[in-house]
Amino acid sequence: MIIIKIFYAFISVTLMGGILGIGLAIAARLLAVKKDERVADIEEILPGANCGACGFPGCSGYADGIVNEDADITLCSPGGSKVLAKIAELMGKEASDPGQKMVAQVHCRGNRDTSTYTYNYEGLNDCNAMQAMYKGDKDCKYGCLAGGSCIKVCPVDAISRDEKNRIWVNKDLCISCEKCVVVCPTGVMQMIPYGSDAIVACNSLDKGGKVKKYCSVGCIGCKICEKKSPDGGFVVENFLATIDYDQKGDRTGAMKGCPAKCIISAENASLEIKKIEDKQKVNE
Amino acid sequence: MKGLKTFNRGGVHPPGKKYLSENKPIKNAVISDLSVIAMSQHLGSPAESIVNPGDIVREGMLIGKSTGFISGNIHSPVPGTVKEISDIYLPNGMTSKAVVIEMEGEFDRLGKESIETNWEHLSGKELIEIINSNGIVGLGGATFPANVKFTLPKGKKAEYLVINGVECEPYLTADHRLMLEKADQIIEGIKIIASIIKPEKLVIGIEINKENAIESLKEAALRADLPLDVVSLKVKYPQGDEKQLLKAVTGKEVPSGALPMEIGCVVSNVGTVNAIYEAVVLGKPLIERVITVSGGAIKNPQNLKARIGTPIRSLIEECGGFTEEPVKVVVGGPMMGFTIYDLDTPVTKGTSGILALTSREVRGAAQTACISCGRCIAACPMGLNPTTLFKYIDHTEYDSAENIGLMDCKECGSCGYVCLARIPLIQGMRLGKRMLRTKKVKA
Amino acid sequence: MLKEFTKGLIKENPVFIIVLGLCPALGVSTKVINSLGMGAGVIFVLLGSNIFVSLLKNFIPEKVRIPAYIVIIASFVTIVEMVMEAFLPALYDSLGVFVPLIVVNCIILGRAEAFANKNTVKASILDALGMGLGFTLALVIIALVREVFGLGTITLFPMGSFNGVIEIPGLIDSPVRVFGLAAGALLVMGLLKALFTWIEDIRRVKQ
Amino acid sequence: MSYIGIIITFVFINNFILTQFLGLCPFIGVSKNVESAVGMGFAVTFVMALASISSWVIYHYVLVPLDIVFLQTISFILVIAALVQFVELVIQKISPALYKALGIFLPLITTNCAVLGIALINVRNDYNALESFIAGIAAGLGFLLAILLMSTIRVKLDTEWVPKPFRGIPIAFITGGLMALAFMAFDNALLKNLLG
Amino acid sequence: MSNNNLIIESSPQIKQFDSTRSVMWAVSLCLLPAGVWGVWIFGLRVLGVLIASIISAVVAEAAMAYLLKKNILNILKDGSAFLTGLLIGFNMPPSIPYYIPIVASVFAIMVVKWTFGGLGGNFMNPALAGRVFVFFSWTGPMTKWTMPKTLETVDAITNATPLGYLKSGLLEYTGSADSAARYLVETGYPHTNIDTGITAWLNTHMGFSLSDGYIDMFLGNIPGSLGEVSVVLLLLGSIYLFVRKIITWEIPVSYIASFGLLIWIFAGTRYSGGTYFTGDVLFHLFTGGLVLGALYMATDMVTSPTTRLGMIIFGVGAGVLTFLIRIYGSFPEGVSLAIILMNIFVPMIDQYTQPKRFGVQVKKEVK
Amino acid sequence: MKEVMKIGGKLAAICAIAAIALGVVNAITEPIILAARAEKLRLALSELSAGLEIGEFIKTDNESSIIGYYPLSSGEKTEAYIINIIGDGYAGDLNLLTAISNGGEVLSVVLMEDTETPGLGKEAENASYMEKFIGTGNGSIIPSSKSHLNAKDADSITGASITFIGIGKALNEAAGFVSQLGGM
Ligand SMILES: Cc1cc2nc3c(=O)[nH]c(=O)nc-3n(C[C@H](O)[C@H](O)[C@H](O)COP(=O)(O)O)c2cc1C
Ligand SMILES: Cc1cc2nc3c(=O)[nH]c(=O)nc-3n(C[C@H](O)[C@H](O)[C@H](O)COP(=O)(O)O)c2cc1C
Ligand SMILES: Cc1cc2nc3c(=O)[nH]c(=O)nc-3n(C[C@H](O)[C@H](O)[C@H](O)COP(=O)(O)O)c2cc1C
Ligand SMILES: Cc1cc2nc3c(=O)[nH]c(=O)nc-3n(C[C@H](O)[C@H](O)[C@H](O)CO)c2cc1C
Ligand code: SF4
Ligand code: SF4
Ligand code: SF4
Ligand code: SF4
Ligand code: FES
Repeated sequence: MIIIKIFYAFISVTLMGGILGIGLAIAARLLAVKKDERVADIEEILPGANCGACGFPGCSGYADGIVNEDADITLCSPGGSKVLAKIAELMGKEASDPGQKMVAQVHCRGNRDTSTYTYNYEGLNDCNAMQAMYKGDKDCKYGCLAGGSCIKVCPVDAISRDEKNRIWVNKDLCISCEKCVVVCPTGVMQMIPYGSDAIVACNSLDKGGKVKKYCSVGCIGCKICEKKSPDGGFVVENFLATIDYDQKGDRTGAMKGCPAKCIISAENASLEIKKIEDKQKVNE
Repeated sequence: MKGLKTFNRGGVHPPGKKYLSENKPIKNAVISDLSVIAMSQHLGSPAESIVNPGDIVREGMLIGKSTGFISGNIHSPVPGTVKEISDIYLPNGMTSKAVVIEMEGEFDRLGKESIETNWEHLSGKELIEIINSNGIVGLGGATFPANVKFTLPKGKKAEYLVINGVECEPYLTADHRLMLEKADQIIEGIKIIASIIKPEKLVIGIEINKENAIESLKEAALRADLPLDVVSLKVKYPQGDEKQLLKAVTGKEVPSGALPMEIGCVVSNVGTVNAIYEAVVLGKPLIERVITVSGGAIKNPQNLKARIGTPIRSLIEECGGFTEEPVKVVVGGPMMGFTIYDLDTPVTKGTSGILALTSREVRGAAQTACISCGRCIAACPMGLNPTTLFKYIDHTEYDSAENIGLMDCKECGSCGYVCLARIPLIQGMRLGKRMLRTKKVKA
Repeated sequence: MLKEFTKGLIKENPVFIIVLGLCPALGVSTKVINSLGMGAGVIFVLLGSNIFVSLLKNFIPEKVRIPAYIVIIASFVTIVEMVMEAFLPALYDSLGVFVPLIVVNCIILGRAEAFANKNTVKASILDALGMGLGFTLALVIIALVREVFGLGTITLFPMGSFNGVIEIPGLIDSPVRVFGLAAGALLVMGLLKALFTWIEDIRRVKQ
Repeated sequence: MSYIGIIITFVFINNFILTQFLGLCPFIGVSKNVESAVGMGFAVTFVMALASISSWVIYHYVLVPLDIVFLQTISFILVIAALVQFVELVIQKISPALYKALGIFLPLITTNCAVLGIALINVRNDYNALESFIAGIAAGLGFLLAILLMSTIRVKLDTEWVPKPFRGIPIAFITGGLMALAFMAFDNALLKNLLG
Repeated sequence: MSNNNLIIESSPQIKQFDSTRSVMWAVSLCLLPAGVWGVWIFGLRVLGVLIASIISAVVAEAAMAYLLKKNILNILKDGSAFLTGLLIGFNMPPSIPYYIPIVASVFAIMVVKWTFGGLGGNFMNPALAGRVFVFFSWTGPMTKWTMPKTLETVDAITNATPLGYLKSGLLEYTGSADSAARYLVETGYPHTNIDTGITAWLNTHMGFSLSDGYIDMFLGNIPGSLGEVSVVLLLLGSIYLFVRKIITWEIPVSYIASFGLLIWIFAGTRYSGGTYFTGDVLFHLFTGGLVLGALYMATDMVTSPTTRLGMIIFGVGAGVLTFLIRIYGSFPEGVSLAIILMNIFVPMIDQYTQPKRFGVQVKKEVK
Repeated sequence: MKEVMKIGGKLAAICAIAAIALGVVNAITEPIILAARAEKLRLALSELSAGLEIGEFIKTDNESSIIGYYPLSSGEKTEAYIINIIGDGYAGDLNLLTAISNGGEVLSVVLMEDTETPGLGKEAENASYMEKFIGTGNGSIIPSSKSHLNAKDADSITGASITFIGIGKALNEAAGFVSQLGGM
């Protein structure tokens, strides 16, 4: 009795398996469709969980998306970093060399405490929108408008705002996409090398006297930095100091000597960022 | 009031406040000693100044030359010396080069009898050239160079010439006064335009809150034996916009993204018509215009005929100054106008009004998140969904906004006017369009 | 090697991080004991299928890969089902239709595809244990919240004089019954997932 | 139960996702945009109908006569998996457009609890062939309804400022939870009273 | 030169009168009379329920605003949390233990509203979701009613709302009453003297042939949730909202009309011997939370469609669902479930009822 | 073709092994399962029968909700019946076994299977729940509505009245069925 049952089970399931297997094999041969090889390769790399976590219909959909629709390659959460690395290799998207990584930084520290303002702005918190209205509410027409457009576009949330409404970039999170630089209407967001130790935190091309009137932390073009740190790569042109980061000389003299205190050290910037991030465990 | 024509969807009814100035006859404004003439007073590329500091200019002399197909000529409103060429802010917040003229010497026209010339023998081409050389731009708000508008594209025929006497913006009464006081000139102007574009029908649309203007134009048309159809319209903002006006008077819709010419229509503002009359018949370039100075904080609201380049401060002073500290000074109407912070901003060709508003009129309130009340959608005359558009723009999804019609938005302000949450919807639309245009897009 | 085991517990927790195998996770997590039972079943099946798939990885033809894996998985599931029905009928009743559904639990096929068919038997075993325990852990966490609030009890195995049920004073009389229902399951899952994301975020920033 | 009854039951009252906890992974995973959700919904409906019929045949013509019902899980899933793969191949060959719309979802569905779920539930409920088929379609439509609604809500949420820890999957669960809360309005009694 | 006090803002430079804040407080204000009525007929304890639900809603709102680093004061001033708390209180039975409205408020504000980003982000009506949450959790206390002071209690069992009373007995009923209100009269459901008096007057002088009971239901002399009973006061409050255009006719009218129509057609068939087209429409309109729901809760802008057509679809959907749940379902009441069910459909409705764009001929698909 | 056969063969082989393994396990577990089920039923029946002799199960072949019955007899005389009936619950069917005397009195009721809500309808699985029904019938009405209960009992089923009504109706039907049987 038991034996017969096992026998039936054996026969029926084996038959089913055999027939279906053969059927599938035949079908696969008859109905074969050519695919982009890279799609197949990526499909191979992907975990095949078909979970849909990437937002695509299954792993093959995502593979297709990567190859044909330029989808972001970081979406597969089951696959994790290993899969990501393999896909990146296959697609020729390599992570840049950290030594030469460029990061964004805001070249302005002006805020309500240090600068004067022209009018009472009401409306959209967006730098491009503010820029369209008399170039923003600050008397300085070169500075950061603090509308936070850069914060909105940064894909990795590397940019944050402190309680004084100043904008800081966390250079460790920045992936050099330059989206913030593109969106910033005033040009105060600029790319600098990851390792740079100092930043001239001013962007104003106005004459020293005028700058002094509207901003206590603005560059007045006094050239003290050039003198105090002759190898620091400081160049003052158009009443504004800039740093040639290819020159690797010492810049501490300039930082200390700057009467406007507008040359800030990268360390200080990092400290400020840490302060913000410690506080804002949840941002909006 | 039933049976009056109007456009069918959207629109709002802000308090008109026209009584403040509608019974004040147009008065010539005092000419200020210093005139600041912006080189960008029209749609399109700015004019190029052809004078240098120290040059002596005469009233009506060409000082800025049109620089392209869509551009305009600019003339000196006063005789005097060029003091400097400087950078100034226009009321709309943009920068422009400007010629600063210190008044001195004798006026060529002011106070003198003007001579009427006969224009009927002139061809369309010649008339257009006169309009161009006198720097006439649309005075209805868009400041579109009039000569360009009247140059019909090849193969197109104008079916309608629609004159825009709607003046739907609250407070403003400049066009209203013009229609009352200069009805004959306007009729003559219409004839000039008609002889250029040869339309089948002539229509003027006027809202019913200007009944005397309707009468005055009807009579003038009768006098001049012009087959002009004076259409009374229901009061509804933004009926003055050409698309809504055409919908109201002709029943036709200008297709999305197209100009009125697409449906065989040409629209011109009554002020523009008057300026054309003055240019063609009197040979006078566009150096002055009628401006309504009004608002709750203005002591004595008036309609002033002011020279281009006059500082706004001087016009306000002429109306008795402020009765109380205004919260906003607006150039243009309250629905589409721009706020200024510097009262020395000069009048331009597009300045239709100057309003000093009190906080009671402005009715600001705390901004909150959108509560999806849908009022903006109901108010939008273009059938757009402002709240969704704004949300896309706020999330930097400009392409999605474009897909649902961002470019159709004409910034009429209806949605912002009704928004319960006080969301700066129109600013968002402008931002979105700018970002799309400059392709600085996509997070 | 040990990493293959620990990753499934937290870093690649199948339920909370990869978000797979949701149906049983939510369907049976009304009581802690059900979660434990389900977890045990899943560990067993995962172990069995991972071992066999990695053993047979060169034998199974590409074209019938999925059917073959499924047959293997289904066999283990059926074994679990029959054994559970025979020896733990009460548990079998309360797990209901979810026992046979282990077959299609995305985790198991997912691990077969993603791991076992590429790795050695030993690694596959560790992976299975880690993933299985991670799954169980997640189920127990969800069940704890749901049972404490939804029933006012914590049900464990009866042992000796202890009948297996801990009653939560205050909640036992008027529990928040929704937690025991479908809606509650989804809500708890969402809130827990948010909590973990939040903790993860803080940890990332702290680093 | 009448056919209408079966449909109402599986679409509303015992909605697979919102009350039965079946098919949650794709419900959460593939509901980020409307098109994918609809595609998935239709694919699931199709496969469920297929699964219902094929499992009914196997159950009644193989398993019961041979008294090997204990093999139902393995034989159902084997047949379903193979059929799905077969259908996928066919669609891919004959209609690339349909494949793009539906086919790419098919492999996902093999590992979807809902499909095996409907096969087992049909057996439990002792449905005949037509009833099974209708139940399969109805359960699929229930899935479609839920995932479609979910996707429209999630699209709306894309432009709301959802707090960071909730963005993405957590808020999807909470949305699902609230939907399930509302779906409790549909209960058995409603159906019984309605259909007399 | 410049004037630093002038505001620089984008057009339009003037705004209409209402704002989110004024609208929320106006709605709260209009609910007040019905609340006062509730306190009066159910006793002072009810005030405690209202205070508990409002305070817990406001505190929950403040807590979330604090956690998410928003300006707490500004957020509280908008009044939406107050209103949500108030409405939750309105939807509670008078005898409810205090912890239930508190849980409802906290769930409504924290989970239903703030996990979606606070005001405007939620897709489901917070107050109703909160109510449904506690209803399913504590069905017993949530369906335990108190007789109003104005009504003499006959015995414990008739401590039921007219709807519940009808539902629990109707199927066995074989008497001769041909409408719900008559059924109540016949089976001894209590009425006030005011009701009897006014009904008699109406019947003799105005030519009506009403049965007893309607007046009680209209005035609010019946057991029920503490804020829903007084139909007349709710209507009065809503007149102000209609006049101020804070709520518009689309949702309430389509909701009530579709519901009433279905009741009229089908409700009669639910008892033995009943026929089509005999449903007791007035009874169903005056009882339960229909008026409160249709006027104050279905109209919540955040969770209802934005276009006119959408609103009508929403209202009709809610009407149909309320009818189904009330007449065929196992719960005596259907309003809250019907509204939150329709809330789920709102994004979809919105998607398919976009306005016709000016100058666009073929409606392009909106994404 | 050979390739194809090989693929099919391999899948068949895996299936074969699986089937045999399952067959063996089944051979071990099936008797245990069956025995357990039978035991559960036997326990329930013996409790219901109250010492009477349980007859053969008789299936009813019509479409009614009564699945079948066991006659209960002492000696020759059939004194009562155990009826297996399906009632309508809140969340689905209620599978009930009830012993009803020839006179129509409900002697005992057991809820065998149900899908009711824990804490509400599921309370009916407890023996104490059914006390409201026991002894009713034969002369008095079997309660099937809240109005048939006293205030205390009515209160105790608040929130679960649908389950209660479902059971009550099923019992009434069962009693009717018994009186038919008696009449036969
Ligand atoms: C919202 C809006 C409102 C407008 N209102 C008026 C108006 O009241 N009167 C007017 O003449 N033009 C108004 N315009 C400008 C017209 O659309 C159109 O540009 C003008 O009538 C064309 O005449 P013009 O070129 O002579 O100025 C408005 C435009 C917009 C966008
Ligand atoms: C019972 C009640 C309580 C109110 N409480 C407040 C309050 O706490 N804060 C507030 O801003 N307005 C409150 N108001 C409304 C205000 O009187 C006023 O209508 C509202 O603040 C208008 O705000 P707005 O001037 O900013 O438009 C309340 C109104 C009522 C009826
Ligand atoms: C989550 C939930 C579960 C329920 N479960 C049951 C149940 O198991 N049995 C039942 O009769 N009613 C159940 N109900 C229905 C209601 O409790 C009942 O129909 C309704 O409240 C009638 O009230 P009453 O029992 O006080 O007359 C349930 C309701 C909910 C919300
Ligand atoms: C007319 C109107 C009705 C409202 N109805 C409700 C309601 O039923 N429930 C609620 O929680 N909030 C209501 N609100 C308040 C507010 O819209 C609600 O809290 C939001 O859903 C929160 O995002 C209402 C507001 C208005 C203006
Ligand atoms: S850096 Fe640029 S984009 Fe960022 S806030 Fe400042 S002005 Fe705006
Ligand atoms: S937007 Fe790009 S470049 Fe700018 S901070 Fe973020 S990651 Fe860096
Ligand atoms: S501003 Fe644009 S979106 Fe707003 S109402 Fe006007 S046309 Fe519509
Ligand atoms: S009017 Fe304002 S609050 Fe209302 S929907 Fe539009 S944007 Fe939102
Ligand atoms: S576990 Fe059910 S679909 Fe994933």
